[in-house]
Amino acid sequence: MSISLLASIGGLTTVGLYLITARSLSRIILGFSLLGHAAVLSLLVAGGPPAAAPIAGGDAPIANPLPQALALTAIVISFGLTLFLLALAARQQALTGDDLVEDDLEDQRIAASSNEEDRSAAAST
Amino acid sequence: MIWVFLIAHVAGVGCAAVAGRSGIRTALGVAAIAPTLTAMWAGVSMASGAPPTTSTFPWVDGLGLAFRFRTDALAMMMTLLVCGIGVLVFVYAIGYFAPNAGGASRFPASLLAFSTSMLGLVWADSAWTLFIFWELTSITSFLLVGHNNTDAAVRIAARRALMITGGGGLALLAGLLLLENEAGTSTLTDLTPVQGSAANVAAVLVLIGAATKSAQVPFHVWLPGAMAAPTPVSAYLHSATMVKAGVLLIAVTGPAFTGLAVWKAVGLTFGIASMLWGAVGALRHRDAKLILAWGTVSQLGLLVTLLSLGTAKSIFAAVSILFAHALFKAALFAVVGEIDIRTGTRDITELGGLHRTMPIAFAVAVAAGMSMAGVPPLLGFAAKEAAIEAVLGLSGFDAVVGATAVIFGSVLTVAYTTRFLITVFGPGPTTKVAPRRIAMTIPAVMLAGAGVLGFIAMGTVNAIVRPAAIELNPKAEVYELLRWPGITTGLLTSLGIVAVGLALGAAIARRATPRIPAPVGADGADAAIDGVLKFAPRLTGRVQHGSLPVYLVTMAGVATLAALPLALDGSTDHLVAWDHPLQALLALVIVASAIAGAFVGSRLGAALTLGAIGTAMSGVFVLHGAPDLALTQLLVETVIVVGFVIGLGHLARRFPEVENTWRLTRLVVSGLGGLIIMAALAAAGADPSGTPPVGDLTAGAVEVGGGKNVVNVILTDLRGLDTLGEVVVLAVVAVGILALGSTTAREEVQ
Amino acid sequence: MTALLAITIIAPLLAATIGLGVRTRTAVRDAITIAGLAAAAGSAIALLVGVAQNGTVVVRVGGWNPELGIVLVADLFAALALPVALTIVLVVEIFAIGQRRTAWGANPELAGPLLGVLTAGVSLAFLTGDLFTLFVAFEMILVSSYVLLTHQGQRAQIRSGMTYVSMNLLASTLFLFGLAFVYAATGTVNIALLAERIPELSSGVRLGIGAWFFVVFGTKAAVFPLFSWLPDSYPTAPTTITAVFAGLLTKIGIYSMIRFHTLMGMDELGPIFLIVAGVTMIVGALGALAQSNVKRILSFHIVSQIGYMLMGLGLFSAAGTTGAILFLIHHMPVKTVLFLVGGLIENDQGTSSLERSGGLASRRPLIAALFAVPAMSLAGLPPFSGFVAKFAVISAGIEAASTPIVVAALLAGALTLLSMTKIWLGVFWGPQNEDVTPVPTAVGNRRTMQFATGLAVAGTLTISVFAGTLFDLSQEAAENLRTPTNYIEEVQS
Amino acid sequence: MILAHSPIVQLGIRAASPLAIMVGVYLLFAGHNNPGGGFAAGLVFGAVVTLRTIAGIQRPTHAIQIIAAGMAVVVLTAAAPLLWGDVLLDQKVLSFKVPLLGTIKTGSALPFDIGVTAIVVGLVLSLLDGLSATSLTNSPAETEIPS
Repeated sequence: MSISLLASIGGLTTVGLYLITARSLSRIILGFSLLGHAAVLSLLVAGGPPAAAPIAGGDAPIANPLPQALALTAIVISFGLTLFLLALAARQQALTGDDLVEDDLEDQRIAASSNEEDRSAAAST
Repeated sequence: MIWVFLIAHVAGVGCAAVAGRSGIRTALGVAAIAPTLTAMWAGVSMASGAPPTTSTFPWVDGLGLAFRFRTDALAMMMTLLVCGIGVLVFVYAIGYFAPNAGGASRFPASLLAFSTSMLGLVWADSAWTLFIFWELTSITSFLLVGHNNTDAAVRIAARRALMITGGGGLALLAGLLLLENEAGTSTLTDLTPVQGSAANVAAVLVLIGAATKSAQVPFHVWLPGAMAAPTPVSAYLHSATMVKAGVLLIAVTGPAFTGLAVWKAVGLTFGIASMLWGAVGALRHRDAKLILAWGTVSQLGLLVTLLSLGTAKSIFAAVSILFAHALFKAALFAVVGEIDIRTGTRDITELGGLHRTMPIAFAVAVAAGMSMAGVPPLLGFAAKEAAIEAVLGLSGFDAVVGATAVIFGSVLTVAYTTRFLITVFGPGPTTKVAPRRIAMTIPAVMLAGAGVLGFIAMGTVNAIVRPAAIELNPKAEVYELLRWPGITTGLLTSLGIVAVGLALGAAIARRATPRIPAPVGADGADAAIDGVLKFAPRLTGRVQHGSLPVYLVTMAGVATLAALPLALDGSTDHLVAWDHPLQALLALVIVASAIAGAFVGSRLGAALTLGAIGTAMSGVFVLHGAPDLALTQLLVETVIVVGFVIGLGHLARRFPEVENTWRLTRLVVSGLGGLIIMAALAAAGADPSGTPPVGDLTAGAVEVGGGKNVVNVILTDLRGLDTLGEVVVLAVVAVGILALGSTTAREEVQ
Repeated sequence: MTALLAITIIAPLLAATIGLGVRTRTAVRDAITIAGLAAAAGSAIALLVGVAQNGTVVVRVGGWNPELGIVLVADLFAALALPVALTIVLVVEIFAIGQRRTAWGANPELAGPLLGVLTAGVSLAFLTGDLFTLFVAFEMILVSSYVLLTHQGQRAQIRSGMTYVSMNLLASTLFLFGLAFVYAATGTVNIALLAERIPELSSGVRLGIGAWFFVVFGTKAAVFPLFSWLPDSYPTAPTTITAVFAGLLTKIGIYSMIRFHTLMGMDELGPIFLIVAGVTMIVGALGALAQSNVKRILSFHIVSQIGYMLMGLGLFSAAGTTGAILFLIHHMPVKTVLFLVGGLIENDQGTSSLERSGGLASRRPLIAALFAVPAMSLAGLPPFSGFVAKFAVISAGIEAASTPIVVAALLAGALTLLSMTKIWLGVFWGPQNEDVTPVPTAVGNRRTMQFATGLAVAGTLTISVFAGTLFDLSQEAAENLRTPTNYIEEVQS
Repeated sequence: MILAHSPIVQLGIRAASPLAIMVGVYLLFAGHNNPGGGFAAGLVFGAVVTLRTIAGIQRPTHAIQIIAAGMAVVVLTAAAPLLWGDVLLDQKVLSFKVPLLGTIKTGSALPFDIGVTAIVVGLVLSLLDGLSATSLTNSPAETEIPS
């Protein structure tokens, strides 16, 4: 296995994970694109070392075609999902004028209500 | 036969629900049919001495779950009580409810549903059959207790009852599972003594289950609250039937557990504590119904005590008292309900002089009360006498504890009975009463009359009770209930108990009870439930805080942990620096662009780095011998960048400044994640246990697939199903984008 | 027989395609959707009968051998789960036809076709004998669920949609990494071949792969601490959509886990599974108790109940796996029904908030009855299917002498009972809230909706009645999974 | 936008379109033997449509119809073998002569690939439509909502 490729995968994953944990949806989309690249590269690396393109009829030994096919499917699917995330971001922007991820209101209400109880309990003692 | 009657009951539930449309009284009448028939059948078959039958209906064989019933003497005795008293309670309820009362469909059907569950419970011959009906009685009684549910206190009481009995049900489930494991059978009549630590745990769990149902201290707290139910329910469930389920459970599992010290110790603790604390409660309260409820706790404590002692005679006594108690307690509840309806109150400080205005009720109360106190010439006397004899016949530690507790408890029983009778019916301000409702009077008279009749026809009672006791302990056949035991220690003790109890009761009755005692325990149980309800949001607020970045970091962290065993298993032999020098260069471009993309502040810049990475990726693909991937990657990248531009074109050029307090956590988790993926991939490929069939794939592609581009043949043929799924995904994405877009467009038009 | 497998995938897909083409012509679209789903469900039932009698059916898609191509494998486990899942979608589609428009009114014409795609994905996920195809099937299911959840474009939906999409997208990426690990280590993605080759790997690689896929499937299944997407997203979608999600989505995750981790012999991971299972059931149940909205309570219960299935799996015993399978089968319809009833409640009083409802039992006794049966089943009360399932799992736990998890399961049972009581007291009992003027959140034919719900309740009762047969089948399926050689031979022969 | 309604750009794009379409067709047919295939072809067609839309030559319409048609082709190709009793996605290889392109050996993979192409084109169209690419081409004065 090529350390260069492994390093690319590691780098893409690191930056991808860092970006998807951001608040801005455009960063999140970017992050998922990078993670998608990392996953595709992983599939390719898992399939073995480079060789000639898998077109039958040549003399040279060919590269393992299966991971290429899998990677192609993966690329297409992550392509589709990236586009969908873009549409979500556009919709969010139409609704709020921005593309920031919001926190869940009901969750916050529940967390807040229990905090209030804590405070009132502390006050009463 | 068992099935006929069970089905009749179930059908009755449906009919009663329908009949509710023509009023509650009609529905009650309809509901009474099945119990009447069943009671008659039980009477006839007992009189004719029909041999016991069993009947099994398989359900889940693999788990040993089946409906297995038996009609032995114990079951028939309980049938007589459940259905006989059941019929009387239905009649009583006809008087209790106004003709136009609400819940006409609900109440009779629920009551009959409860009756059905109880019937199944007493017939059960399998621990699981018993458990199934046990839980059903919890549910149906929940519905009955909560009948007047617009009242918040009623809802709380119903919830408390359900949670305590339901919780006990879970303990029972575990206990019975352990018992089945140890005993090797779930057939109750086949149980043999078990030993060992698992058996001890099982014994305690079963006792806890029984204690919750039979309202044993400290689980008794639901029973007084359950008095919020309409009185027919109290008379039926909380005196004669449901609370007896726990006692019955102790009785039928006794053969397995009697040898265990812990069984006896825990059982006696429950029993004695309940007997005494229940009696104290009955002396403290001033709501007549609550007095009876606490009296029930005490009486159930006596039953549990006697069963836990486990001698043949104490079991015989327990069965006898169980029988007598069902009759007299139902009668007493019926009287209290009548008083409640006719005077509008159950507070003993407001009641008085009812012996004049409600003479029949008075007679019933005296007859039933004397039976409860164990005064001749009533059935309760003979049963109590058997209990006294049983504890006096013990030896050693049992004798000291058992005899003291039972005698002391009996004194208190006489005392609270006396107090009840004096304060309600004795001298005092004469309370105004409404006209008599005959449907309420008849059942009360019949129930109290049964106590008298039972004493006269002691032979018949013996014919019912004795075989039942023998089912539990064959040695019980030497005992019988006696009208006159002769001058024995037992009789003298009994007389002493009555005398002391009368004096005590009369003395307490004269004292005013100024305040309503606090519901000790009930508020504790509610506080526990509320505590859980309060703890829940606190914990949930921590776990489910609603912030996506935190969720994602958590997930990345968990994944990193999961890959640890992989990464730690790595070998480095198969690693090379690069397959081709250009590869290293491209890797550098990819990583550098990625890092730039993370820190670039403008959206356009970010999109451009994405483009750069995509192009470099294509280069890697070309080097790797994957031209299809390279081509696709380039095209895809173009569309995505275009999408970025048109989709987010309205946004500000620069990313918004967001408060970012935990960038370090993100960095650490991401960095570890990247490292671990690298290490894991390297480790996974270190020593493959199989090789990809490259040659076969190529041959297959050319010969069968008819194409030279193996990747394409794989996509359209070998793995065409994947491609099918993939394009469906694209189609759905397109639909989704259009839907979101059209929503926005519509809003803009508006 | 082999055609039946294909029909369960193709029929809903075809219906979705045609439905998309004629989406504005309501009657035609509905008829076609129903026909497609009914064909799939019918085939699945026929398949179950066939598999139960004659054993596993294997289809080599395109005629390729498992080494090269994709196989579909209808073993007993798949054949058991499939009809239940497909019937659920069919019933919900009937409900959806009754519930013509939601309050937001946007794009109801898309729901049918999208449900069709989702169904095809579910069939494919159950039947596939190939790990990569499982990934594709997941994506089919997920992408239709993304669109179903967000296509009405409401703010709450977009907000929760982002959480839902992002978390699942990360999980999908992890799935791809997992596939890379597996392929690097074994050179195949065929499940039968993997069952052969993964046990030969060194223990670190083997367990690492097992743990990795636990995270991947665990996110779909919503186990602790990866469940956060579920309670945030489910309550925001319209009833019919949530009902399908609730019934199917997490169960696909747990289904995949049962298949993968038993066939690959990951028994050593048992203790970790059990710890996660215990925490999941307790945290889920407590989460449910914290909520004051029917849909949110029910959503958290999904999490809690997943814990039971995971417990059955984590015991890694024949009895445990049987329990997990039985629980899976029971839980799919019960959860769906509860959400449908939640929809009926919401339609009736204009809200599913506990604080703003009350007294429904006397006003709408039918709804109360429709709620009571599945609620008791969910709480594990006899004689309903939930009791049998819970009984199977707990008795397996006792058999394995795993005391802590049994205690956790019992405790979670009590908490579940309490939260069902909470709904009952809040919605069905008590005084009717006079302040609230019911604004129906959906317009449509109430009778159709009640009919569909009733049908589903009848379905859960049927499962209760035939629990014995289902248990026997689950047991056989579990034994098959626990002896991978059978599966391997069947696929390769 | 820079491109919007510029006659020179429009002319350029109009002229380039047929060429690009030919590239797409080539990719579609060559895919079985050389790099290419339905997906790549679809993206090339998609690029044409994108340019034409941004330049204001055409509007991105009928996306759903194209997708439904593409899906129908794909699904029916996959399911067709069931009708004559074969398994799902079974291949039928045919060879026939076409002027210009020579002998084409192809099979059910071809309609399958055509369906894929249609879906990809539909996706690009929906992207342009859903993200309202057309609004970018309009001058700000036209889209500005009077406040």
